[in-house]
Amino acid sequence: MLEFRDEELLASVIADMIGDVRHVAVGNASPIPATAALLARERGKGRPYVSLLQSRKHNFFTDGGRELFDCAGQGRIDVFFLSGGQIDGEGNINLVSVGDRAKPRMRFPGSFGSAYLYFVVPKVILFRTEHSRRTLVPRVDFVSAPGTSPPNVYRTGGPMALVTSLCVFAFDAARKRFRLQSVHPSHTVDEVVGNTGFDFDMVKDVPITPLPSADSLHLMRGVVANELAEVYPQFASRIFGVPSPAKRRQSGSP
Amino acid sequence: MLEFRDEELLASVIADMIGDVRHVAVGNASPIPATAALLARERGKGRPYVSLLQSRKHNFFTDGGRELFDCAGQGRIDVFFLSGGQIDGEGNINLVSVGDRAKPRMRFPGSFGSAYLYFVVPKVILFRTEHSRRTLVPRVDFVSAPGTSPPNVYRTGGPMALVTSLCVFAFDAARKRFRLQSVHPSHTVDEVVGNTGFDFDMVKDVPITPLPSADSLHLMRGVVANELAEVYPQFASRIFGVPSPAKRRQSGSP
Amino acid sequence: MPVVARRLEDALTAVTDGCVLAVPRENSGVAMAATRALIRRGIKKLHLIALPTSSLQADLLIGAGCVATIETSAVGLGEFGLAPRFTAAVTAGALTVKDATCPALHAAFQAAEKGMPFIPLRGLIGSDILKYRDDWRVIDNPFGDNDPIVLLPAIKPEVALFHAPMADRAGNVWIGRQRELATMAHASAKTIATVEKLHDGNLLDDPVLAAGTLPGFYIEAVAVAPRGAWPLPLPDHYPADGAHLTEYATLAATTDGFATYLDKFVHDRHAA
Amino acid sequence: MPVVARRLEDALTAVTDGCVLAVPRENSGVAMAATRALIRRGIKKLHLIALPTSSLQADLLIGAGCVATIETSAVGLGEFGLAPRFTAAVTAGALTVKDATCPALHAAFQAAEKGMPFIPLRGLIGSDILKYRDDWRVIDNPFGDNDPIVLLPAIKPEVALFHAPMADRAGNVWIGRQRELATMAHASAKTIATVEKLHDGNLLDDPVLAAGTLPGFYIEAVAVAPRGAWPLPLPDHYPADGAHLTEYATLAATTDGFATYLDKFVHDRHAA
Repeated sequence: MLEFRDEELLASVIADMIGDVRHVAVGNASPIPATAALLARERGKGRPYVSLLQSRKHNFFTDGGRELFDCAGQGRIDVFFLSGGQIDGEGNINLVSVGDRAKPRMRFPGSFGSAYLYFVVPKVILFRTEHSRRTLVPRVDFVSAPGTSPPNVYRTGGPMALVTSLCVFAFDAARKRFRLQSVHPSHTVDEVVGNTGFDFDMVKDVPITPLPSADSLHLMRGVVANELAEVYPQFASRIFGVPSPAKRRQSGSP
Repeated sequence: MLEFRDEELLASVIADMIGDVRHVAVGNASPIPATAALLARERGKGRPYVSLLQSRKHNFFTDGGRELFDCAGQGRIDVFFLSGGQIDGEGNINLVSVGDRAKPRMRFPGSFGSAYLYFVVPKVILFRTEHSRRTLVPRVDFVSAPGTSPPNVYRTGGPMALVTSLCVFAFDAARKRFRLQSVHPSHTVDEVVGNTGFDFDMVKDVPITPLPSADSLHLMRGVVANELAEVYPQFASRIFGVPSPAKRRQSGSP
Repeated sequence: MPVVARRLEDALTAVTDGCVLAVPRENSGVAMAATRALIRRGIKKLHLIALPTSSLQADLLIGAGCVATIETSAVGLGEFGLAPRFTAAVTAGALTVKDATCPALHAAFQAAEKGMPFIPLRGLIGSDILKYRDDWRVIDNPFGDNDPIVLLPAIKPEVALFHAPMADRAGNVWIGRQRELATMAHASAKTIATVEKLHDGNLLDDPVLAAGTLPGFYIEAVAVAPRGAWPLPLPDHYPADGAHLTEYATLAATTDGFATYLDKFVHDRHAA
Repeated sequence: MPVVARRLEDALTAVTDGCVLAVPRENSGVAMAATRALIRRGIKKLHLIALPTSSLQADLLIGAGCVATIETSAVGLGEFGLAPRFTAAVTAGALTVKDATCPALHAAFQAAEKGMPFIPLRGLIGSDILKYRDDWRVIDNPFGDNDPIVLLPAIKPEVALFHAPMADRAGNVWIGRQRELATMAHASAKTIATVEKLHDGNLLDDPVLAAGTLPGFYIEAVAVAPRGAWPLPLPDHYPADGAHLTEYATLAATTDGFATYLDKFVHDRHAA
């Protein structure tokens, strides 16, 4: 059996979810989704187009900060990643606060673009490595963006899955519930149940999350790792052993 | 008495109307309004700011064709010039067609930005040299932009005057009527009445249009003429005797 | 991924009969060489949308019988007078004109760019432009009090077509200050650009050039067409060919003269 | 006409107590030197609007007691963690936060830019963001059928403040790809820019530079502030100072530590 790291497993799983699409965008501070997107691109021989929003080089935007959202509104972003300080069983995400909103116990940075992108990006992959009853809750304290909407509300996108350090949940918008799709190797269904604050659907024999193929590992550890190092040097060094680059020359300035 | 050309008189009259404002914009193919705006700027020692939309050099726009309209919507254009294939006594202008709209007798190019700018530019000066019953009509056949609006309609701008080859009409929005403000030298009130298709108000002794001052003529024939020659070389040559420039070098290209 | 076409004609395959085609105003980079190629191909029933006006391009296409409907704020030849074929078609009742006003077209393209179904615009109320646009709506401003305001539906063309100074082999197109070309591309399903020349290297790699670049992500096809805006101007590159436009205005004043113009300047491949 | 101020402080006179102040996101050119100058002046009760998020700038101003209200989609230090003073102020109930979402702020600034009273935005329905925004409205899309859509009122700040690579003596400011800075300036009554350096000549004279230039027409004042975004990045010029931001995150975790930071890096003029 192949040796691999947890991060490689997660990236491989996410790359499989991305599927055959035109454009994947990855937000800031998301090295594992970025790895997945770049892996999908390598496997697809250049398709999908990958935008890493944290990188000047790896995105094409020239119309200011609005272009990401305009692009999504045009239907030109097929896959995006969101997370949440809290995520609940109906796919609602909370990026704002815990406790009473006027004087909350905890305050997160804020909703960013989630309240829009969750509605207009066809495949939103929720990604939260911490799998605990603190993060996966029965009901979020603040809905930054709802998991589902009434049928008359314009919505061309939404959650397709939730990937954690323990497992993969698929989201069923019609049932407004997650279904345990697979449990990562060396973890158990009981562990998932014990650490999940929300109810979810489950078949009798939950499969093990598919392991990364030799080909995927080869790509991740080679071309993908080198691309990643431009944007996530520490991650690329730690996971894939890419040597830390010398402090890069500043690109040309006028 | 000073010698001057009709064009110099009209430009001088319009420069007086512009008054103490921040920004005058002049549309395409408007050499006399452009002369007036540049004269106003010289007399105001650099104020108002003058944008000549026909000129790459004499306007600052870098946000595409929308910026003129956005700028006006922001309240950042104080004076603009409009004309009309037909203009009527209520200040309505027609830039579209004469006769039945489905199969008109005449078709003009179209309304351009008039249906917006007429509403949001505080001082719109109507300028139409042809003073005839063909152009100044009782009622326009097509309203590209109305002269007045009901009190509940958002409107921060509108017509202040109509300048023709014969006279100056001031516009009274409350009365929805023009008032004959002055008749140009060597023309008569009877001539104005005879050639105007709409009713207008008039005092008993209509003054003669104020003649351009020696200072204004000096400025127009000097610095203004030279500035104009960049944009309207034929006009500057014909009226002010500016030598036609050699075919100008194309400005730098990437 | 954008295709850098070897032949101009190959870049234009997305422009089909009946297509909703967006084109820029006369001084923003009009793809005139491409327009002549479309006329040679015999394109029909275009729904032409000018952002926000057009001149020779619309007049040629209308005269050549390629246009069923035009949405525009104006069609004219500027200092060279009225647009003769446009004027003739309208007075003959042979063309559907959706009259607009410049900022309405800019705003409606921006609505599509932003994925909004509509966008409001001040002005217009009391005009016959509004009266004849049954696709526009007036609502009472929900933030105001008895404050009517016009809502315009988003304009989502099938294809945008323009001419620009240069592109690179990744399909990035340098548009400079003509930001409406970016909006046009964002709003349109597909965008085709002709360019004066190919730029070596990637336009997005240089921050100064990148500031004026429309990314290839939005581009369907690019073709090189030197002096491809002729006889219209390309800003900062070449002015309008006034002598030619004068000749056009004279010839196009009659149907026979217009046919002569087409023979000489459109169907004669060497001239195009 | 814009003023090119000799001292940074002189350029900031339009930023007064209680001012509605617009600032850009952390990687678009944040005027940090100017921010420190405002804190030194003891500015109070700012209504801060982030386009669309903020990081160190908001956290510093909040910690120093300069902010009454903030409208933003997020305040955080990114890879350096939560924004400690923002978090402390919110959990203490000492700051009014108008939570938004990024495209809502972009759209609301564009509404002001276009002189529109409001602008629609998809999404948001069913979120608590919408629930707590009593200044937003939901209407039934007049072009749809039982199709609710959110309308956002235009955001018209009194002052916009940002940092850019360069300006010329006419007050034209080169902003490159950071087009939201142009929108911010268009939407705001007054705009103040700090820049790395002055450019000789006029930025609008060169078509390539002009494509990335915000015209001086919109600018109230410019001041030269070398490394004026430090310790935040200036795109294509310098990266974030990660070591400094780590130090900030550590110090600002406590009120005492934050006071130490202010003493050392804000009130000490040599350090600023």
